[in-house]
Amino acid sequence: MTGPTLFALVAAALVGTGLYGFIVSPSPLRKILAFNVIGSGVFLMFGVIARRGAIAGIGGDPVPQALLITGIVVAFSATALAITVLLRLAEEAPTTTLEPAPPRGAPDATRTTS
Amino acid sequence: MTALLDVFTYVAVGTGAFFFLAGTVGLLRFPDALTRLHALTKADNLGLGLVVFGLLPQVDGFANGLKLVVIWLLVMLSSADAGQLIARAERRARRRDD
Amino acid sequence: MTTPGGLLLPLCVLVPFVGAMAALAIGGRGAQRVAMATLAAGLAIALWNGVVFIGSGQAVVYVLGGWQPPLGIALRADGLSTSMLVAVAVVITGIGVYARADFSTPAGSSEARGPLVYWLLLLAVWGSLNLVLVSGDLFTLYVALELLTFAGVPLVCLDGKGETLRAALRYLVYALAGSVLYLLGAVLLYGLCGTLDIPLVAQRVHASPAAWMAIAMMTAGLLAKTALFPLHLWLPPAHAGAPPAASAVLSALVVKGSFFIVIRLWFDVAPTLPGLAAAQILAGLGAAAILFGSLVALRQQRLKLLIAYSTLAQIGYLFLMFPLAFDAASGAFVRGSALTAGMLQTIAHATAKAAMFMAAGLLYKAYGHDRIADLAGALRAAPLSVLAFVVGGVALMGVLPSGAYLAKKLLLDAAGASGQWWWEVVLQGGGFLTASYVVLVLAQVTRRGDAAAAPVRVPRTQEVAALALALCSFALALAAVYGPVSGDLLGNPLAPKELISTLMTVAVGCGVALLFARDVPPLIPAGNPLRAAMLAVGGAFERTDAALRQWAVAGLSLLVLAFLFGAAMRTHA
Amino acid sequence: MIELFYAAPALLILALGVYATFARDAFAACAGYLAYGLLLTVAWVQLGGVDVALTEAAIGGGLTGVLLVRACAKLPAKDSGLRADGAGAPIRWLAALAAIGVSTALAYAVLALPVPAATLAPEALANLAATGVGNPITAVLLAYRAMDTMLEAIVLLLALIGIWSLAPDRAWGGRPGPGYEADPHGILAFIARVLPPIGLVVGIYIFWVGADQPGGKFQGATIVAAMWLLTMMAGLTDAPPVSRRLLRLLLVSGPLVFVAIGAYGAFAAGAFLGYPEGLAKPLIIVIEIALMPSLALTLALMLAGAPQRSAAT
Repeated sequence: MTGPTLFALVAAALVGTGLYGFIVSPSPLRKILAFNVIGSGVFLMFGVIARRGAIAGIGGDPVPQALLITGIVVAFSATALAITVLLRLAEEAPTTTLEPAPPRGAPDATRTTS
Repeated sequence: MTALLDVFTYVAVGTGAFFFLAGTVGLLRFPDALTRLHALTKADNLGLGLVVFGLLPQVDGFANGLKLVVIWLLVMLSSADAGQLIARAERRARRRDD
Repeated sequence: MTTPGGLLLPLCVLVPFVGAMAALAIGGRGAQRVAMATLAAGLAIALWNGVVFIGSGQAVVYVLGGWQPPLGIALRADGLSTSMLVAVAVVITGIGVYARADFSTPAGSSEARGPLVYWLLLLAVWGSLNLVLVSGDLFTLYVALELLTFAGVPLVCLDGKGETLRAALRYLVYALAGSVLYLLGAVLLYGLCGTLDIPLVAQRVHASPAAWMAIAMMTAGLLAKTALFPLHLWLPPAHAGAPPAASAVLSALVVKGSFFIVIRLWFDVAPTLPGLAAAQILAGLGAAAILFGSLVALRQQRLKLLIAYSTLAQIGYLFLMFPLAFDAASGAFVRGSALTAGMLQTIAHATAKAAMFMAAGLLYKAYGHDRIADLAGALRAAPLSVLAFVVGGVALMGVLPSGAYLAKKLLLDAAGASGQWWWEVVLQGGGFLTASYVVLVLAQVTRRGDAAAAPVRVPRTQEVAALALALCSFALALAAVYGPVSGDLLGNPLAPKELISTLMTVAVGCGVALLFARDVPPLIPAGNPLRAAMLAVGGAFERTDAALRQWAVAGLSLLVLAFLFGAAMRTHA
Repeated sequence: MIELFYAAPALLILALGVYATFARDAFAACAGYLAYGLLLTVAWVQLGGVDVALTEAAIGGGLTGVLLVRACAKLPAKDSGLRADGAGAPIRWLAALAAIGVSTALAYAVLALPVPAATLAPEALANLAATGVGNPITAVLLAYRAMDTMLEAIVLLLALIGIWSLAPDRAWGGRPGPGYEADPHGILAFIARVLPPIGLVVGIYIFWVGADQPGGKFQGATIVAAMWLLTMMAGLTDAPPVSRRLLRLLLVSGPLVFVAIGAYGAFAAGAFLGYPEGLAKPLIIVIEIALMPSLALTLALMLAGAPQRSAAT
């Protein structure tokens, strides 16, 4: 197995790992962290694709490498915004859960007679 | 001459790597924050110093060699400071616990 | 490759952004003035672009920096983009006029947070949407998607309260998963095709695991951002909690950005890959969205939540066109009357939904609340606001010659022609369900009011702005008839056949509202077994909706959908 | 031997990624993520992307890691754990199944990509002379796909506006962040005095060589931003109030100069974002010099957070 192939497998595994964490972890902070793991898996995949496109003289296809730089910066912006919203939420509300409020609990019939 | 320099590089980098290993083992095995810190900063300073020292003969050009040394100095500076800060936080935490 | 008038494309993207930056630098009251000037300039550019497109009849193209794709990036505006550019400009301008009263810097302070941020974000949403519309490159589209999210999320929590912050965070984090899946797809397509330029990818892409995976992931990610059922966990609280001038932007426009990219993907990037089965899944989700969105809307106490659930249902409506646009002979999605109908519906919903949220905001302002049950007398107190709401609602029902009416006709024809009768049922049923919640609100606001709860007067310009946007939905029908749609479709609305159809839609809507709505006036006694059963059914829908909006369930649904699309494509090939 | 050099970081990255996702303790997870980011840097070097490695170290691992760790410290423990009221067992199993499915499909799809690989590297190199720069990645970022870079600068600015928009109304116009106080003779203050001059030189160096060698404005700007943040945390400087006109002008000046030079291209070179012949390199350098302070300010202020204190304090 060559190096880039190994990194491709690792990237695929990271995407899966991050997705699992993103779905099941209840804390928003851990979801944001998991998003970063998915993101870095995707970036790594792009890096492998850039490496596959290497020609004599350069280590990889410069187009994906340049896009990776943009991608990393965009992912950082997303994380910064998300973390700031999270910190503000923690200040303003008793919990930071992202679960929906339960539907109105009372039995249907009693409400409509009023 | 080059062969001799290569041997020197192997020995120095190998020794540096050993210090890193020792430092990592210390980090994992030592009982509390202060002793772990001790292990870690030793690995940083000494291990990295030896690696840099060993690599110097392999570098082409004075400027690149200088960069390596500067990197070592910067890492020493930052690890010493980080070590201090962590140790202070630890001491404060211990005082609170008492 | 650059066509005449191409320079308008970078202009329509950058003018809003430059306006936003200038507004930030100037700050305070000056920011609002800059925003107003930018709105005027942007509207002019969009209209000019429309004129150029109609004049040449060809897609407008601009090659940035002179670097031809695949190495460089080109901006393109075809008929779809051009019509959306104009629609977005009109809706943004309408919202901008409306928002002046709500977001002006208060006297006595040089700058206030809410107003400044609102104007900056409004312009940013506009620039991002224009970028989505004209971008000809899959990675630039990714940046556009992220820009749109970053501009949209802070609009949700402008009031800074705990619950809206929660809604904003839920929206942001879920949307981020959507964009990362989109990016994954783009990465795979680059690996496959060695380019990200849409026409070149379309030439080079072929049925292969990477292509299936890419299209499946990108579609699922975009659906999460569009909030198609069952990926809608974030939409109701976010759209209902934002200030009305922000809800209007979010509900009318922001969700359309990702929807538009789905169209690009399925019609332009890889028209032969998805196949009919995947389109049926998409439309099936749309049908479920209509059912869930409408029935849960009927159970809401608050007007803004009702409208938010209506958005959920209307988003479902947009996806019904996919199986109808599939050409069995070529095995591809083709641009035809079904796609035209989809775009008409998109634009009609944009204008109508903006108007409905704006009207709801005015009612909130007049009464200090938006509890539907306590809005009695609103018709007399704020007639123009109520009119704007109802006109918007009627436009969505598709009964009178509005954009949605034409769209429905075209889709019904396409469904009939391709023998997919079940979509005819859904299309008609969708109209009934839309009628039901419009009628429900109408019934409440026309009741005689309580004199004690005298509402506050609302600014006339705001009412006019809302009404004007609602009426745009009808103007759209005229525009479409002079444009891409055959004029025969626009019958006399008072002809007996049309009148009967209109009356039937309203009548069935009334029936649905009476049976399913939770807080209607007690026309049917609660003891009535049919009513009790329907209430129970409605309750079951509401609970299912709540269960599907659990984070883990919605996250799982995202992946399951991606798998379904992938599997459908695999079988198609 | 070569294989081992690939395999060791690759497997460590995977292990740390799993650790950062699953660790019980949120702080441990965030710390794991920091190490993960650093190791990814090694991966980028091995994949031939030194520019990406620098970005990863500075932004992907560095700044993101700082954000996560600090959020951990600020959030109450109950909000950051892994298993509080998490999904039920069936959902977890299904999620695991789906995640494994995605990974498998993805691995399969990537390994089935065509050989020889599709690449734009020959085109990128062939046109390099016309741009005047020596680093093909800089050519992509500032010539071939300059629009993406312009939009990226706008993304950062927009994210900063979003962050500022979260300020409580009373704090609008005020200074971001909590306002740090540290012992003026302490070790933090010491390093905050010693390091910034060096960091500034390094940041500007990395920025300057970017035209022809690995490096560039984002990486350089991050280092400069980090130095400023260091002095803030040591209480030596304070974040400026967001109402300050000069600050806002500096923030928008970089992107606006970029747009202006792009517009100049529309007249002088026949295309928006085009460069007249022979002027490509100087104009690229002007853009980069204009962007650098804007980016450094934006990045630092994004970390500083929403305004929390009135301008007076």
